[in-house]
Amino acid sequence: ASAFTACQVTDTGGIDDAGFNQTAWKGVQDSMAEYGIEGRFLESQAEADYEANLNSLLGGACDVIITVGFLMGDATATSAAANPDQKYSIVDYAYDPTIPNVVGQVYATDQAAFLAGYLAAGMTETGVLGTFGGINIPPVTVFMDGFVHGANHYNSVHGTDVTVLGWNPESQEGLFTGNFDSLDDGRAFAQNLYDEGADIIMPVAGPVGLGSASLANELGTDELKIIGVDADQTQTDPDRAHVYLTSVLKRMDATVQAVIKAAMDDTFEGGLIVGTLENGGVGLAPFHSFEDAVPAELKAEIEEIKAAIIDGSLTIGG
Amino acid sequence: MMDGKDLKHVNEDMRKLLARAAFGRGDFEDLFVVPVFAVVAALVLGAVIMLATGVDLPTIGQSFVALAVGSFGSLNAVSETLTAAIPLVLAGLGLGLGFRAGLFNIGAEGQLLLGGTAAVIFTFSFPSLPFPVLMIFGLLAGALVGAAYASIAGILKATTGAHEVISTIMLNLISFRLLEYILRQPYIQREGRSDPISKSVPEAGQLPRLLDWFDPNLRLHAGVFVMLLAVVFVWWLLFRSKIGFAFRASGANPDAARYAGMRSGLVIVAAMATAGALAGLAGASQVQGVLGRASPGFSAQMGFDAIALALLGRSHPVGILFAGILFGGLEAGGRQMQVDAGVSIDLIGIIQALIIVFIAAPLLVRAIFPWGFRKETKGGKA
Amino acid sequence: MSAVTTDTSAEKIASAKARQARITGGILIGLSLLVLFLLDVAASEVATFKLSRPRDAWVLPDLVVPGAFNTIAAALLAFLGVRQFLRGGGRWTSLSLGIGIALVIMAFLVWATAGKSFSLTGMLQATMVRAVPIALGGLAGVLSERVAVINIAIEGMLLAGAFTGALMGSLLGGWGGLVMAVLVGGMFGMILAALVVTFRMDQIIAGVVINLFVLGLTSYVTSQVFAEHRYLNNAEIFRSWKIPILGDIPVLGPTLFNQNIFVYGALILVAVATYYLFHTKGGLRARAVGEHPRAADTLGVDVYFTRYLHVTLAGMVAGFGGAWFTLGSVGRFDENMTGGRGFIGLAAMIFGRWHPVGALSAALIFGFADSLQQKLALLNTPIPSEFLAMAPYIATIIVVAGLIGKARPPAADGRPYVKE
Amino acid sequence: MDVELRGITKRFGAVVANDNVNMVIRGGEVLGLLGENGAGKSTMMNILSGLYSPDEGEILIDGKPVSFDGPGDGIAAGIGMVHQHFMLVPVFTVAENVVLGVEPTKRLGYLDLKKARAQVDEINKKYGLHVPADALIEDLPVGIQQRVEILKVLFREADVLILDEPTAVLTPQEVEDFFSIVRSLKEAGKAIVFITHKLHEILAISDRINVLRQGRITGEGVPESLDEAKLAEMMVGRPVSFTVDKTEANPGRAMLEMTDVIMLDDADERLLDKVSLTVHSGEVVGVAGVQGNGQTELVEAITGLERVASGKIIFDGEDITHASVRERHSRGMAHIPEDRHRDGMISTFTIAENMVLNSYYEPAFARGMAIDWASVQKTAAKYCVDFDVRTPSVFLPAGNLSGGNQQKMVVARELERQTKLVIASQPTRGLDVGSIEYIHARLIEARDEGDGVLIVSSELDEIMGLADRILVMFDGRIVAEFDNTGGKADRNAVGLAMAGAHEGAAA
Ligand SMILES: Nc1ncnc2c1ncn2[C@@H]1O[C@H](COP(=O)(O)OP(=O)(O)OP(=O)(O)O)[C@@H](O)[C@H]1O
Ligand SMILES: Nc1ncnc2c1ncn2[C@@H]1O[C@H](COP(=O)(O)OP(=O)(O)OP(=O)(O)O)[C@@H](O)[C@H]1O
Ligand SMILES: [Mg+2]
Ligand SMILES: [Mg+2]
Repeated sequence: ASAFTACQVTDTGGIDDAGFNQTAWKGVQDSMAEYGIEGRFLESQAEADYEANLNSLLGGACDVIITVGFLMGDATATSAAANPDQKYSIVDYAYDPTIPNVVGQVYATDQAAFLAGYLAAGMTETGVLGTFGGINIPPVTVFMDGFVHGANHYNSVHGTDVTVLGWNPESQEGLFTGNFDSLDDGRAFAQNLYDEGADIIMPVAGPVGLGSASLANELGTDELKIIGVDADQTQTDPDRAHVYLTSVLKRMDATVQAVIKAAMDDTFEGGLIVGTLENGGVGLAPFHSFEDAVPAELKAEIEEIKAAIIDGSLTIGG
Repeated sequence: MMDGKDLKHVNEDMRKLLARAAFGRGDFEDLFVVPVFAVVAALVLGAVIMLATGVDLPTIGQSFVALAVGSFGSLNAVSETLTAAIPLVLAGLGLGLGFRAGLFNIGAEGQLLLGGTAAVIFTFSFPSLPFPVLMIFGLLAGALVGAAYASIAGILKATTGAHEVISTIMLNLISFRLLEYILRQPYIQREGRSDPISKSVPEAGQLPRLLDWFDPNLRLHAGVFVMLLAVVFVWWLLFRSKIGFAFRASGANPDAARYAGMRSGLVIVAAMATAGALAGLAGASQVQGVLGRASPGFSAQMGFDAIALALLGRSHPVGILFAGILFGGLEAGGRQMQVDAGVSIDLIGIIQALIIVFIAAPLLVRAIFPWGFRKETKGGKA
Repeated sequence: MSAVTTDTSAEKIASAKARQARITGGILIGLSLLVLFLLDVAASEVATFKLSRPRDAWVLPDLVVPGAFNTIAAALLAFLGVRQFLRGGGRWTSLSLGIGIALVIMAFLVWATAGKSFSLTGMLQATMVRAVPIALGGLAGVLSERVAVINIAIEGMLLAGAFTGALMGSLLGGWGGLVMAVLVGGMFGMILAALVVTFRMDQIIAGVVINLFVLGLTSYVTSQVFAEHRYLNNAEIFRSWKIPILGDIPVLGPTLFNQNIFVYGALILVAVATYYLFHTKGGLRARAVGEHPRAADTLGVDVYFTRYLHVTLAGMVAGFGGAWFTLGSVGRFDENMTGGRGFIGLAAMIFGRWHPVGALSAALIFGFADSLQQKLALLNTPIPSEFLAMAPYIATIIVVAGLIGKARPPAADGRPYVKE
Repeated sequence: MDVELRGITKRFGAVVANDNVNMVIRGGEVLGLLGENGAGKSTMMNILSGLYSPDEGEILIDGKPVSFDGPGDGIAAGIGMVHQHFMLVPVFTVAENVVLGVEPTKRLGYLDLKKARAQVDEINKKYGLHVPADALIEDLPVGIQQRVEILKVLFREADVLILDEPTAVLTPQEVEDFFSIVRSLKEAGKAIVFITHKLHEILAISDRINVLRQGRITGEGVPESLDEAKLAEMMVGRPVSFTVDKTEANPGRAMLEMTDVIMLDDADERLLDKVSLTVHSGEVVGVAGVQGNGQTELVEAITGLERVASGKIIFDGEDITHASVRERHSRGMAHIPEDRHRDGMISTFTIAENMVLNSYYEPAFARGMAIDWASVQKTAAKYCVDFDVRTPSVFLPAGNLSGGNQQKMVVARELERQTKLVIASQPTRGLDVGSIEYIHARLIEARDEGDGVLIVSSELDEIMGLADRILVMFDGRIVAEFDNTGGKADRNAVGLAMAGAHEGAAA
C-alpha cells in the first residue's frame, strides 16, 4: 500500500559524521530522488541502542533496513535471524557464512588507495608523503596499506625514493589520532607530517581529515595537498575543494543504492557485495582543480595500473 | 550520688534526646514538589528550544507523547527504561560513595570500560564453567578490575597527594587507548574478525533476560537484581557499616577523621576501590546483560552520566536509584521520540541537563514557581 | 643541617629531607639503568634533529647527536643519583630530579631518532599550538577558582565558544565570530555564577550540568540545523601572523612569533591575568574572596559581585579558548569537538597551582608530550601506537604525583558564601 | 562620636539572638559587654558593624538614624569591628590584609604596596603596635594577628572600635600590651566596645559594663560597683565558683614518659627539640607557653598524629613511639583537640555520630562489620545528660550546637570512656564561665580517678588553677618546671619563662 521505505540505523557517529553513516545515507537519499521511495534513519547514541533501534523499525515499517559499520554486525545478525522475512543490508561488514536475508557490503579499498599512493608519489616535490588514521583498525589501515604500496610501486617503476610517513605496513604501526571527531587533531597531525617534509597527505579518520584540509588551505596547495577518503571530498567539503588532489572513493552510497534497487526489483538475495575497482565500488575521484597539474603520462600510468589490478596481473602489497 | 528521683529524671531526658525529628514540610517539598516542577520546567524549555530550531508545534506535541510512552507507557518501555538504568545506577552508586568520602572520581568511565572488558575476557576464557558460576565470576572479575584501576588513583592520592580529579581524568583517557590495544590482541579479538571486537560472552556467562518468555524483544535482564542488591549494599555500607562511617567522616571533615584515628590513606584507597568496583560492575552488567562483547567505547559516556546521576541523587543510594530510573526513562523515551517524531535524540541531553539544574537548585524552582511552595519564615535562611 | 652534625644521635633522626633525597637518588639511579639498558644506542648511529626548514630566512644546520650521548646521559644520571643518595638533601634534590628527567627525555629522543631525523622546531611549534586551548581552559579555571568557584564547566564553555565561533564566524566573519564566542563564553560564566552564587547550587553539579547542556544543545543544533545548512558552519579561520624580524629567528621564531592570534592571545592573557591577580587592587580583592570571603565581606568587598565578575571573565577566557577550535584551527564545528580538553585544562590549573603561569606551564608540558607522541609515531619505534598516544596522560600523572604533591587550592574553594 | 542601638531584634530561624536590645556607646569610653556563649553579643555587634541587618530596631549615630547595607557602610560611618574569629587572609601579608578594601593604587590599578607598608608603619608607630608589615599572616603568632585586626580598624580611621573577644588567645603579657593599646585608643577619643568572657579583664578596662543573657540586656553597671562574683551571677543567673575545687594530687605510676623526642618539619627544622617529660597517674601537668612554641607539636607527638624523628614515648609502661592514633586511643589515651571545630568534631554529623567518632569500631558499638546504632544513640544520649550538653535531640547536626555545648560534647566523648591519660589542649578556649567551671571539674575528676592529665593552655590562669606541676615550653623545648601543689608556683616566674627568660639556664 504505502511507498517502498528504506530505513537506516546509524552507528554512534551519527548521520552527519562526514564518514560512512553519511555516505550510506547519501545512497538512501539518492534512491529517494531517483526511485521516489521513502527514507528514514535512526541515530544510535550508544552501542546498547542498536538492538532497540532495530526493534523499533520492525513490524513492516521498512522494506529494507540498512545498518552501518562492523559494530552493528552482531545486532544485525540477531535481528535478521529473528525476522527472516525482513531484508537487511550492512555496510562495511561481511558475514561468513552469509545470512540469507542480509547483504554485506565490503570494499577493496586498498586497490583505490594504491592508485592514490602511485599518484601522490608521482606528484610530490619533496619526496615525502604522509598518512595517518583514526584508530588502528583494518577498515582504516587498509587505506594506508594501499597508499604505501602504491608509492612503493612508483619507486620501483621509476627508481625514485619517495617515502611515506605515518604507516608501516610490515609492523602495522603508525600515526593515529585515537578518535574520529577531533578536527584540530587532523590539523595538528597534518602539521606534524608537513614539518617532516610531507607535501601530500592522506588522512583516514572521517571528519578529522577536514582539519588537515584546513591546514592545506592556509598553507596553500604548493605546500600541502590532501587526498580525501570515502567520498569525493570536493563534494563533501566544497569550501576547500581546491586542496584535494583526489579522493579514494569507497562508494558506499553506490552499493547502498544497488541494494535498495535490488530490494525494489525483488532481486534481493542475501550474500556479499564487494566494491572493487572493477565494479566501481571503489575508485579514484577526478582531480578537479589539479586536472592540469597532473602530467598526462602519470594519468596514463595510473590507468594502466588500474587495468592491471582489475585483470589480476598486478597484486597489491607484493 | 543520684537518688531514684534523679535517675528517673535522667531517663526522661534521655528519652527526649532520642526522639527523632519529624519529617517536615520542607523535606516534602524538596523531595517531591521540586522534582515535579523541575521536570515540567525542563520540558517547557525543551519545547522552546525545538521551536527555536524550526520544529513545528504538532511535532513537539508528538515528541512529548512519544517521550512519555517510550519511557513508561508500555511493558517494553519499562523494560527499556530499567535496562538503561542498570549500569547508570551501578556506576552512580560508586560515584555517590566517592562523594560521601570526599573523593571526586571522574574516572568511572575508564573503570567501567576496563571492568566490562575484564568480564568479557573472563567469561570467554572459561567457557566450560556452568551457568550461574560463570555469570557471577564474570561480574566479580569486572568489579575486581574496576576496583584495581580506580585504586591507582586512590593509591596515588594517598601516597603522593596527587589530586584524584587529575589522575582519574588521565586514567580515563589511558583506558580508551588501552582498550583499543587490548581488542587488537589475537587472544581477545573475535576469530575471523579484523575489526576491534572481542569474543562473545558465552551463554552461561550472560545475565539472563527476564521477560523474553513473554516477548523476545524485552531486554530487561537479571542485572536489575544486581542493581537493587547494590543499592541496598551501598546504603548499608554507608550508613550502617564501620568502614562506611569512616568514609563519611573522612569526606565530611578529613582533619577530624584523622584526629579520630581513621587512616586517611586507607580510607581513600578503600573508597576509591569500592567506587571502582561498582563502576566495573556496571561495565560487566552491560556486557553480560546487553552487549555480549566488548568494543571500543562501549561505555558510551555512562561513567560521565553517572556523575550527574550521583549528584542528582544527592549521593544517597535511594536517590541514585530514582535518578537512574529517571535517566533511563529519558533515554528510552528519547529513542521513541526519534522514531515517532524524528526529533534528534541529542535533545534528551538538553532536557537531562535542565532537569538537573532545577532539581539541584531548589531556590531557582522556588523563584520560578513561587505559588507551589510555602512562604519561608522571615529571617530564615534567606 | 648544623643540628644534624652536632647531634650524636644524628643517624637515628628520621629526617624528611634525607629520606626524600634518598628516594630521589634511587629514582635517578633507576633511570640511569633504564637509559643504559633500554635506550641503548650503537655509538656509530646518529640522531638528527632538524632546526630549520629549507626556506627559512636564517637556516641553522641540523643538530646531530651521536649515539654515545645516551651512554654519557646514563653516566650523568648515575652520578646525580649516587650524589643524592650519599650527600642528600638541600636545594639539589629537585634540581637533580629536574636535570635527570630532562636527560631521560633527551636520551629517549636520541634512542627513538637514531638513524633517522625529525623536526625539533616543528615539535616545539606544535607544543605551543596544542597548549593553547588547555592553557586558556586552565586560565579560566584559575580565574574562577581564585574567587572560590569550582569550574567544572570549562569543557562546556570551550565547546560553546567553539560552536559560536563557527556559527557567528560563518555569518559575521572571523572577528565577529570571535567576539560572539567570547560573549557567549561569558554568558555561560554568568549562568554558572548565577546558579552557584544566587541560587546556591552545588558548584560541581552546576558545572556538570552546564557541560551536559552545552553538549546537548550544540550536538542538537549540529544535527538538526547544520547538517542541512552547511553555510552556517563554514567560518574563515585566523591565519598565522608572523611578527616581522622576530618571526625569523631560528627555532624561537616559529615557536613564539609565527602563530595565530590565539597563541598570542593566550600568552598575553596569561601575562595580564598574572599582573591583575597579583599586582592590582581587583586581584587582591578577588584572591581575598577566594581565601576568606567573610573577611573580605567585613571590609566592604562585595563577595557576590566579585564572584559574578570573575566567573564571567573566566567564561569569556574559555569562550576565547573555545573559538580556537573553530576559528583558530579548522573553521568548522563538529559534535563534541573539544574532546575533554576542558578537563585537561582543569588538570593544568591544579597542576599549575592555581597560578596563570603555572597553568600555562602545565599546558605546555601537556602540549609537549602530545607533539612528542606524534613524532614518535612517525619514527617507527617498536612501541604500539596506543601506548604512544597514552604518553601525554601518563606523563601528566607522573608529574602530578611525583613533582607536585599536595597543591593547596584557595581556602574557600567550592564553598558557597551566605550573607545574613 | 556616640552611637545608640534602639530596640534591636535579630532572629536566626527559630533562635532569637537579640531581643529588643538597647545600648549606648560613647566616645572616649570603653563599654564592656559580657554574656554566656550564645547570649547574642557577636550578633549584636555584627549588626552594629553592618555585617548583619537587624529584623527590628534602629541604629543612631550622634542622634541621627542610619541604615547600613553591608559592612562597607559601617566602615564609612566610622565603625570598625575586630571579629571574634579572625577575619584575616592567612596567605596575605599584613599590609595586604590591612589595605584590603581601601587599597592605595597607581596607574592601571597597580597595587601600591609600598605606600601601604608606609601607612601600616605609621599606625604601628602611632599606637605602638609593632607589627611587621611584610610578614605573612599564617607565619605570625596569634597575638600579632590580633594586632593586625586592630591595625585594620585603625587604618580605616574608625571612631567606634568593636573588639569581640580579642584577648581569648593572648598570653598575660600580650593582654597587658593589648590593654595599653586600648587605653591609648580611648585617650584618642575612640569609642570602644570590649567583649570578653574574662571577668577580671572587663573590670580592669571598662568604664561601663552591659551584661547580655539570652538575647536581652540583663544587667548594667560600672566596674567600681561590681565584682567578679556579681558579674558572673548576672551572666549565668546563678552563683559561680571560680577556684577549681581540688584536693592535693596523689601521683602514682608514670603514665606517660617522653625521652629526648625530636620532631622535624619539612625543612629539617626542629619543632620539638629533645623534649623529655613524665606525667604520673593522679596528677595534672600543665604545659604553659606562648602559642607557637611547640605545644601543638608536643600534643601531636603524644597522640600519634605526627611521626617523631627520634626519641621514645612510653605510655603506661609500653613503647608507643610508633603506635597509631587509634592504638593509643584504644589503650586509654583521651585527646581533647585544640581546635574543636576543625579537628574535634564533624559539624554535619549528628551529635550521636560525633559521640562515637573515635570509638565506633569498639565492641560496644559494633556488630560485626556494622555499627549498632541503637547502642550508639543510647550512649550518646547518656553522654549528653552526663555532661550537660544542651540539645533537644541527639539526631541534630553537631554544628547546630553552641560553642560551649560543642566543647562539652567533645569532652564527654573523650572522658566517658575508660581512660588512663587525658591530653587536653586549650580545653576551655572561648567558653563562658559556666562551661569552664564544668569542664575543669571534669578534668580534676579524671585525675582523681587515677588518670594522668596533661593540659596545654595558653591561658596561664587555667594552668595555674588546674595543674599540680607546670612545664613551660619555649622554642620547642621544655625550659622550666614548677611545682604547683596548692597553687604555690610563682605566677611571675612562669610568665618570665614563657617569654624565654630561662633560655640560657636550660640549654
Ligand atoms: N539508627 C540510627 N541511629 C543513629 N544514626 C543513624 C541511624 N541510622 C542512620 N543514622 C545516621 O543518620 C543519618 C541518616 O541516615 P539514613 O539512613 O536515614 O539516611 P538519610 O537521612 O536519608 O541520609 P542523608 O541525610 O545522609 O541524606 C546518617 O548520617 C546515618 O549515619
Ligand atoms: N549565622 C548564624 N546562623 C544561625 N544562628 C546563629 C548565627 N549566628 C549566631 N547564631 C545563633 O545566635 C545566637 C547568638 O549567637 P552569638 O554568636 O551572637 O553569641 P555570642 O554571645 O557571641 O556567643 P560567644 O560567647 O560564644 O561568642 C546563638 O544561639 C547562635 O547559635
Ligand atoms: Mg548526532
Ligand atoms: Mg561571639
